[in-house]
Amino acid sequence: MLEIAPMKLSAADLALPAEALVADGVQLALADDYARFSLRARDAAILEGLLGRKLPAKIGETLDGVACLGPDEWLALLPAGTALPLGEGLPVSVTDISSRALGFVVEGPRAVELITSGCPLDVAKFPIGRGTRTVFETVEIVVWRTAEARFHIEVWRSFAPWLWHALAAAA
Amino acid sequence: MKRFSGFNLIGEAFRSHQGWPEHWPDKAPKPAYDAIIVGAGGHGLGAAYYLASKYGITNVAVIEKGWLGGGNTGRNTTIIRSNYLYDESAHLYDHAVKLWDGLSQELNYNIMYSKRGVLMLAHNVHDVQSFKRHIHANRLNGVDNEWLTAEECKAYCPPLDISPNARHPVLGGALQRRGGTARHDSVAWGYARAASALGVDIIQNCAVTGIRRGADGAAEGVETERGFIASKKIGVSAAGSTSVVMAMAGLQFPLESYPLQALVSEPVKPIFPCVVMSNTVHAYMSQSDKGELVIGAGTDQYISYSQRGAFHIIEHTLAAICEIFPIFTRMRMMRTWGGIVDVTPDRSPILAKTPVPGLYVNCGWGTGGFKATPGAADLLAYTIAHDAPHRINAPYALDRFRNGRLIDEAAAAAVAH
Amino acid sequence: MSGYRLSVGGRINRAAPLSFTFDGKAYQGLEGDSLASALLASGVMLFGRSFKYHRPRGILGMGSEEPNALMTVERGPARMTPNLRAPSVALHAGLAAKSQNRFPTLRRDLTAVNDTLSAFFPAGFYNKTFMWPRAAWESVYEPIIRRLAGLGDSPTTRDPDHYGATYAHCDVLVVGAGPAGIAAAVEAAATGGRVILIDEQEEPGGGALADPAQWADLAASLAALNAADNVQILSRTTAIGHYHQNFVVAVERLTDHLAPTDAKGAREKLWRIRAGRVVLAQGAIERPLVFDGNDIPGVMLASAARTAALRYGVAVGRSVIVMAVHDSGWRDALALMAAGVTVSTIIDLRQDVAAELVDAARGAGIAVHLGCAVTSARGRLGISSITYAPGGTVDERAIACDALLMAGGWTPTVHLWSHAKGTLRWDGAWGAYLPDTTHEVMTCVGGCGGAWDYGSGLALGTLPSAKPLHKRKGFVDFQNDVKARDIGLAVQEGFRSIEHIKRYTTNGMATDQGKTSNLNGLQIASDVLSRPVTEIGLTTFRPPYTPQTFGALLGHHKEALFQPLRKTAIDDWARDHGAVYENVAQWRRARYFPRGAEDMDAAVLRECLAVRDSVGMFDASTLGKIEVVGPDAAEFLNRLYTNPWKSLAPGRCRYGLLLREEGFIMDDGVAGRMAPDRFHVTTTTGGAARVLNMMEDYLQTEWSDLDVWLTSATEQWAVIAVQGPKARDVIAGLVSGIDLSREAFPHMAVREGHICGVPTRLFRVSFTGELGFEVNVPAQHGRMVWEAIHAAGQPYDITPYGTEAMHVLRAEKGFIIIGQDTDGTITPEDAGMAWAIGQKKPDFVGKRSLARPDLVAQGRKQLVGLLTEDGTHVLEEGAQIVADPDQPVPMTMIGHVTSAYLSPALGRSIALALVADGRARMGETLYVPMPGGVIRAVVTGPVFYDAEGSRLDA
Amino acid sequence: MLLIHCPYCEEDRPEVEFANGGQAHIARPADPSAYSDPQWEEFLYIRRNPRGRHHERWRHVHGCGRFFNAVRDTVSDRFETTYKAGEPAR
Ligand SMILES: Cc1cc2nc3c(=O)[nH]c(=O)nc-3n(C[C@H](O)[C@H](O)[C@H](O)COP(=O)(O)OP(=O)(O)OC[C@H]3O[C@@H](n4cnc5c(N)ncnc54)[C@H](O)[C@@H]3O)c2cc1C
Ligand SMILES: NC(=O)c1ccc[n+]([C@@H]2O[C@H](COP(=O)([O-])OP(=O)(O)OC[C@H]3O[C@@H](n4cnc5c(N)ncnc54)[C@H](O)[C@@H]3O)[C@@H](O)[C@H]2O)c1
Ligand SMILES: Cc1cc2nc3c(=O)[nH]c(=O)nc-3n(C[C@H](O)[C@H](O)[C@H](O)COP(=O)(O)O)c2cc1C
Ligand SMILES: [Zn+2]
Repeated sequence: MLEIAPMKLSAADLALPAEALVADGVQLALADDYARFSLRARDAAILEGLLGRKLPAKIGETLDGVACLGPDEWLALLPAGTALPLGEGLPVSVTDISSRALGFVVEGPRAVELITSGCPLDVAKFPIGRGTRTVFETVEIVVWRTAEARFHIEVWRSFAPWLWHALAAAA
Repeated sequence: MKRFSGFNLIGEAFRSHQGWPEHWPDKAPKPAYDAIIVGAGGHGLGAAYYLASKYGITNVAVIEKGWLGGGNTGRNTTIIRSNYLYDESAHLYDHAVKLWDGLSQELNYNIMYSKRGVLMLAHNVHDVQSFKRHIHANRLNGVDNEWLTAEECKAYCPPLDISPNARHPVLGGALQRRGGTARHDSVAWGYARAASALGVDIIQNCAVTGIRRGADGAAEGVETERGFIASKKIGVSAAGSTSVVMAMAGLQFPLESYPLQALVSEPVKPIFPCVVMSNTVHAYMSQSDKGELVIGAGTDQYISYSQRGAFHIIEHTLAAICEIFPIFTRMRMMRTWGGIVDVTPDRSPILAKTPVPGLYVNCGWGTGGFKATPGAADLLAYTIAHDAPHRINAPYALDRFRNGRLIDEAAAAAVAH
Repeated sequence: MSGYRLSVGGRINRAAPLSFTFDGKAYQGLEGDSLASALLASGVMLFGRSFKYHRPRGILGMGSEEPNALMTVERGPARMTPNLRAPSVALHAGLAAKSQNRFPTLRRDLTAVNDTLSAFFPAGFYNKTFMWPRAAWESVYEPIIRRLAGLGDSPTTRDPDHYGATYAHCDVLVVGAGPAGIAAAVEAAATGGRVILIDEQEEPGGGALADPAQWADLAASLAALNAADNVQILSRTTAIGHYHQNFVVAVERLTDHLAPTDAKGAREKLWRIRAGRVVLAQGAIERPLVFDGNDIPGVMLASAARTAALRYGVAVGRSVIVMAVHDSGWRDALALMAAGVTVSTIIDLRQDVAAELVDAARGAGIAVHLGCAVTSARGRLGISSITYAPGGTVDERAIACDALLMAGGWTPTVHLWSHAKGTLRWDGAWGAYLPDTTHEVMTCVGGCGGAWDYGSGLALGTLPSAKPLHKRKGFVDFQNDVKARDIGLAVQEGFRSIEHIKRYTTNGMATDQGKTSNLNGLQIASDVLSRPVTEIGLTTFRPPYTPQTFGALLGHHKEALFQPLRKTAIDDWARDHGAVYENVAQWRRARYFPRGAEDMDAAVLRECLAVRDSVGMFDASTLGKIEVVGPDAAEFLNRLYTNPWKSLAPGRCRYGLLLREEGFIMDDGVAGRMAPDRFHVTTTTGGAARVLNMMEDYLQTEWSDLDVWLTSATEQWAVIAVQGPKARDVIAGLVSGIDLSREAFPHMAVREGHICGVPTRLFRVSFTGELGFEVNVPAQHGRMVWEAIHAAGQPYDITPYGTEAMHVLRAEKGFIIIGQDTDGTITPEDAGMAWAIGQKKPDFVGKRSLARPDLVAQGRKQLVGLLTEDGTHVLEEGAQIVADPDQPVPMTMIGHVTSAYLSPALGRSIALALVADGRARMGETLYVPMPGGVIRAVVTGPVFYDAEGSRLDA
Repeated sequence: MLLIHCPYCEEDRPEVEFANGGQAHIARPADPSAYSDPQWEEFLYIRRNPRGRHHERWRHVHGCGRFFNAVRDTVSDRFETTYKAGEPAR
C-alpha cells in the first residue's frame, strides 16, 4: 500500500494572521474596520435624498466611499460606527452588513500582479477609484483601486482565511 | 463473418493478417427497411443487433451522420455500475450489467469488460447516510453494493489519500465489485460487426435531415443526406442531438445538451486498480489497459453542440483528483476532449414510444449512459419490436414530466455518473 | 572531436561542464545542453523502448515532437517525473535520468519478445482474442496486458513542490518565438499595446537557434523586445490550448531546468491569458519517412541533426546519410558539412532538384543519388547501414552509415489554430493542411501559416517500395508502434474514417499526439483507400499541445487551498473546547463536544439531557440569512413561500417552507418580520446560496415590478441558540432593551435590542422543543457574546452542544431536516406539513405542480415515526422498510428510515421514516430487513416528545 | 472561458463571473392554476435546445448581479448579442 503523508498545512489550519505580510514588492494587510452598508434602490435619487449624499452613477464607479456595484446596488464603506437611516416605507433597502466582510489592503508595485494571479479581470487597467464585484478564483470579492499601487479587497468573513493564504502563496 | 479467436489470430499471423474481412461492410441505403435506427452509438448499434438477434427483425438500417461510435460512446470514461437507488433505476442498470457479462463472447468481440470494482467515496455525514440508503436498497433489489471503511477503501485503492486533515476526508465508501469499465470503441465496433453479420445495414456519413409523417401522423421514414428511406418504425438514439432530430418530427423534448469533458494522462505502469468516484469532490477516475489515467471532468453551464469545453472545468477537475490522489500532481495530462450530453429534468433517461406512432426514442442518458449500453439497446429493440415498452423501461416514458412521476436519482444522490 | 561533440560551434558553454547520470551511468554535458544533446555528444544512440513491441529507439526529433526518447527524471526524493522528452529536458548538474518501459535494462530488455511476436499483435489484436475461458480476461489476460502497457512509473508520494497560477491580459499574444514570432512581436510592440511572446523552449529563437547566420539578428531583436516595457517574453512556456475568445492557456516551467539545490519557489506556473489578438507562430515540424527500419536508433529527422550540430555542437554521427524529399534536407546536409559533420550521401526521391543544391552538395564531397529511395535501415541497437534503390524498384544497394537523416517535408503546427475551431485547407504544394478561416481575432505567421517556400515538399506517406504494404515494417507512429501496414489492415477490416483508423491502430494517440505521425498516417490511408486526402480529413487537435503536469493545471487549488473551508466566528472557541467537527456544505460545524474519554453517543446523550433539563448553547451561525427589504417584501415572500406572510405582524416570526416550481420541498427556515418592509429570512446551511439565487431569479425576471431587494446576511450575523428551561435565566442578565417575559416576548417573536452591549436581533424560536432563543449578533462580536453567555450559564451548567445533539433533539420533536428527511422528491403533504401551506393563497412557487396527477396519487411516501419493538435497537439511517419480510429478492420496498437515534428524553430508540401511505398505517408493524436479521418496528406519529408543545411556552 | 458582454456593466467580463440561467423568454404564467397539465409540463420542462441560434439567460452573479438575455450560437458558442431583461427577444 502507498503511504501518503498527511498535509503539512490543511484547510482547517488556515487562519488570518495578526500581522501584515510583507513580500517582495507587495504588502498584504487587513484593512481597518468599516461600517458597511448595502444600498439598493431603483431610483438613486430617493436614496440620495434619504442619505443626503451623492451616489456614483455608473457601475464600477466610486464616490466618497461608495461603490456602484449594479444598476440598483451600491456598497458603502464608511467610517466604523457610521449609522444610516433605514428609509422605512421608501422604495429602498438600506442594510447594515458591517460584519459580513473583511477588508484587505494590497499595496506595492506588485499589487496588480498579486490580484491578477487569481482575479480574471484586467486589473492593471482599472483607473484609480474603480470598484467592482468579481472573483478571486472561486471566491467572490470586491476589488477597489484606491491608489496607483493600492487596492482594497472586500471578502466575506468566512472566505477571508482562504483568500489571505491564496494571496500569500502568490506573493 | 470470420470468427475471432486466438487460434484464428495465430493462423492469420502467418499470412500477415490478409484474411480478416471487413468488420462491417459499408452499405448504400436501400429504399425501405422494417426498422431504422437513427444514430450509430453503442445504444443504436446495440438496438439494431438485438432487433436482429432477439426480436426477429433483420431488415434494419442504422443511419449515422458521422462515423459510428463517434458520439458519446467514443468519448466517455467508461464507468459501469448499477448501484442506483430507485427500483426503476436499479432494474434498468442491472439489466445492462447482466448483459455486459458475457457480451464479449456473445458478440465474438472482446469488449474488455473489466469488473475491477467501482468505489464511491463518502466525505461527510450526509454522504454516509445517502450511501447507506443505496446499499440497503440495492441489497433488497439483489444488486451488489457494500460499505467499506476508510481503511478498507485505501486497501482497495492504494493511491487514495485518507488523511483526516484532507479538506474532504474520506469517511468510507460504497463498493460495487461487479462495476468496472469496458473499452468504449470496442463496444461500438463489436455491436456493429455482430449486427452487420445478422444483415443489419450500417450507413455512415449520412445525416438524417427530416422525419416524414403520414396523413395519420405516423412515421413513414427519414429524409437523409442520401435521400428518403422508408420505414414504419424509427428508433432515435441520437444522444446529444436528440432535440434536433425530434424537432424534425415536430416534437419538442424536455432535454438540454451540455458539453462534458474528459481527459487522459500520459500512460504509466499499473498504479490504479479500480474505478473511484467522488461526487462531493467532483472527481472520477480509472486507469485504462494502456496505462492512462482516465478522468471525467464536469459539464459546462451552457448548452452547446461544439464538443469543446472551458479550461476552468479542467482546472477544477484536476484539483479534485489531486485532492483525493495527491500523488498524481506530477503526472501529466495528455489529451482532453468533449462530448455533448443530453440531460432531462430528472437526469434519468427517456426510453419510450413518442406521440408520433412508429417513432421511438432513447435519450436523456446525460453523463451516465455508457454503463447502460446493452440494456438500453435491448429495451429500445424490445419497444420497437413490440410497439410497447418492456416492464423495465415502462417508467421511463415521457408522461412522467406531465404527471410528476419523476425518477430523480440526482435529488437523492447529488450526481449520477 | 571529443566523443561526438564538435570542436566549435553551438550555443553551449564549453567552459561549464555538467555531470549527470543516465541509467546510473555517469556522463558529462555542457551548460546549454539538453539531456538529449548531452547524451548524443557522449555517443549514446539508444534512448528508450517503444510502447508495445519494446523496440530499441533513439532520438527522432530535437523538439517537443519527439516520440521516442522518454525518460524518468529524478530530482530527489518524491520529485520523480516520468515520460519526459529528453530533447526538452534542460541539462543541469546532478540530473539523474532513467530509461523506461524495459526489463531489466535498456540494452537487454526481455519484454522485447513482444517484437519477435509482433506478428501476433497487430492493430486491434485484443478485440479478437482473450475471450476464453471467460473468467481468464480479468484474472490472466488483462493483468498481463496492463503490466506490459504504460510507459514510466507513476510517482507514489505526495509532491513537495508547489505550483503558481495567474491570469494575464494583453493586446497581442504571440505563440512561438521563432523568427516569425519575434518579428510579429516586434511589430506589435511598436503599436504600444501590451505584448506577450511565449515559447516552449529554453531560449527564444525557434529555428534560428540552429542557424548561426541568424544569431546576430536574433540577439538584436530580443534585446529590443527586452528593452520595451510593453513586452513580456516567457520562455520555457508552452501554450497548451486556445479556448473561446482568445483565451489561451500556457504553462511556464520555472525550476526543472535548475539543479534541485538552486530551485526556489513554484515549480511551474499556469498562465491564463486573454488576448485581444493572437498571433500563432508555432512553426512547422519535419516529417519522417516511412520505410523498413525507419525506427532504428540513428534514424532521425534532418532538422534534429541540424539542431544537434548547430545549436548544441554535437554530431549525430561520423558518417551520415540524408534521405530527402524536400530541399530543406539538402540545406541541412550542407549546414552539417559546414559545421564539421561528415555527410556521405544524399538520396532524394525527386529527379529534379535545384541545380544549385546538387552542385553545392557534390562540391562538398557528398555523393548524390537522385530518383532513389531508402528501402531499409539496418542495425539492432543502432543503425549500421542502409539500402536504397531507384524509387519503387528492387535494385538495392547498401551503404554503411551511423546516422540516417529523414527530410520528409514539413507539417505546419496548426494545433492552437484548430483548438479554436479555425478551419484548414489542404495545400497540395506543401502536402499539408494550412490555416484557412477563423472566427477568432487570430492569425498564423511563419512556418505554421505556410509562409515559407516549402513548395518542393512531396506529399507522401511511405517511400516507394517494391514490397506490398502488408510486408513492410516501416513505422508511422513511433511511440505507439503503429506501422504502415497496421493502417492497411485497419482499412482492410472496414475502418475507413480517419477517426476509426486512428482509434483502431492508435496512430497519433501517444504522448506526442501524432506530431510526427498524423500526416503520414493520413497519406497512407489516402493511398490505401485510393481517395484524396481532402476527402479523408484530419483527426481533431485537442489541448494540451504537449502533456502538462496536473499540479500546474490545477491553479491555486492545491492542498490547503483546494477549497475554502468556512468557519464561524465561534469556531475557534469550539476548537479550544475539544469539538469534533463535521463538514456541512462548505462549512465545518462542531458535531459534539466530548468530555474526557466520551465517545459520540455519550457526549450526545449528555448534551441532549442538558438541554432538556437545564440549558444548552449551540452555534447556529451557518444558517443562511437573507434580508428582504422594501415596500413589497411581504408580497414577495407570499408569492415565493407556501405560507402566508402578509398577515405576519412586525415583531413576529414564522416557519417558512419553500418549494421548487416542481412542487418538491427545497428549503425551509424561520423568517422574522423586523418592520413592515423588512424581513430577516433564514435558510438551511447548505441552501443559502441556492435560495438567494432562486429569489433573485423570480424577483428580477418574473416579478420585476415589486419594490423589494435582497441582501445576503449569512455572514453578518453570528447566531447562538440558547435552549432549555433555563434559557431565559441565562440571557436575562445580558440583554438590555428587550422585555424577555413570557407575555411580552412570546414564542415565535423577534425583538431588537442589545446583548453584552452590542446590537442583537433576538428570536424566540426553538428547534429543540424547549424554551429557546436564537441570539443574532454582528459576527465580529460572536465570540465575545458566546463567551458571555457561556459564563452567565455556569450556574446552570450550561452545555455547549453540537449538530448531532441538535439532530436528536429536533427528531424527538418530529422536526424535519431538509435533505435528510426529505430528498428532493417530497411534497409538503408527504412530509406531513400541509399545515404550512396557505390554503387561501391563489399561488406560490410550486403550487401548480402540487396538483399534478402523481403528486396527489395514492401510495406516496409519507413521513411517520417508527418505534422498534426492541427499544434498545437504533435503526440504521437509510435502512429500507418492507411490509412482508418473507418475500424473495427483489423485495418490494415501501419506504426507508430517514433519521434514527437513541432518544435521551424517551430512553429508547426513535426513528423517522418515509413510508408509502404511512399515515394510514399508524400502529402497523413493518419490517426492516438487515444483513443480521429482520427488525420489527411499529408506525407512529413523527412527534415523540411533548406533542402539546407545552415546554416551548415556558 | 467565454467572454460575455454584460448589458448592465457595458463591458466584456469573464464567464466565471456569470451563471447561466437556461432558455430565455419563458414567462411564468400569471395564473398557473389556469394551466392544463400539458401546458404546465411545457412551462416546466420543454426546452428548445437548438443547434444554432439560441436565446438564453445569464446572470452576472459575481458582478452587477443582474439577469439578462443573450443570443448565442450553440455550435460556435459565439454570442450574437446580449440585452437587458425585459427587452423583447432579438
Ligand atoms: C466525457 C463523457 C464522459 C462520460 N462518462 C460516462 C461514464 O463514465 N459512464 C457512463 O455510463 N456514461 C458516461 N457518459 C455518457 C455516455 O457516454 C453516453 O450516455 C452514452 O455513450 C450514449 O450512447 P449513445 O449510443 O446513446 O449515444 P452516442 O454514442 O452519442 O450516439 C449517438 C449517435 O447519433 C448520431 N446522430 C446524431 N444526430 C444524427 C442525425 N441527425 N442523423 C444521424 N445520426 C445522428 C451521432 O453522430 C452519434 O454517433 C459520458 C459521456 C461523456 C461525454
Ligand atoms: N525554409 C525552409 O526550408 C526552412 C526549413 C526549416 C526551418 N526553417 C527555419 O524555420 C524558422 C521559421 O520560423 P518560424 O518562426 O515560423 O518557426 P520556428 O520553428 O522557428 O519557431 C516556432 C517556435 O514556436 C515554438 N512553439 C511551437 N508551439 C508552441 C507552443 N504551443 N507553445 C510555445 N511555443 C511553441 C517552438 O518551440 C519554436 O521555438 C526559421 O528559422 C527558418 O530558417 C526554414
Ligand atoms: C476511455 C478513453 C481513453 C482514451 N485514451 C486516449 C489515449 O490514450 N490517447 C489519445 O490520444 N486519446 C485518447 N482518448 C481520446 C480520443 O483520442 C478522443 O479525444 C476522443 O475519442 C474524442 O474524440 P475527438 O477528440 O476526436 O473529438 C481516449 C478516449 C477515451 C474515451
Ligand atoms: Zn454586469
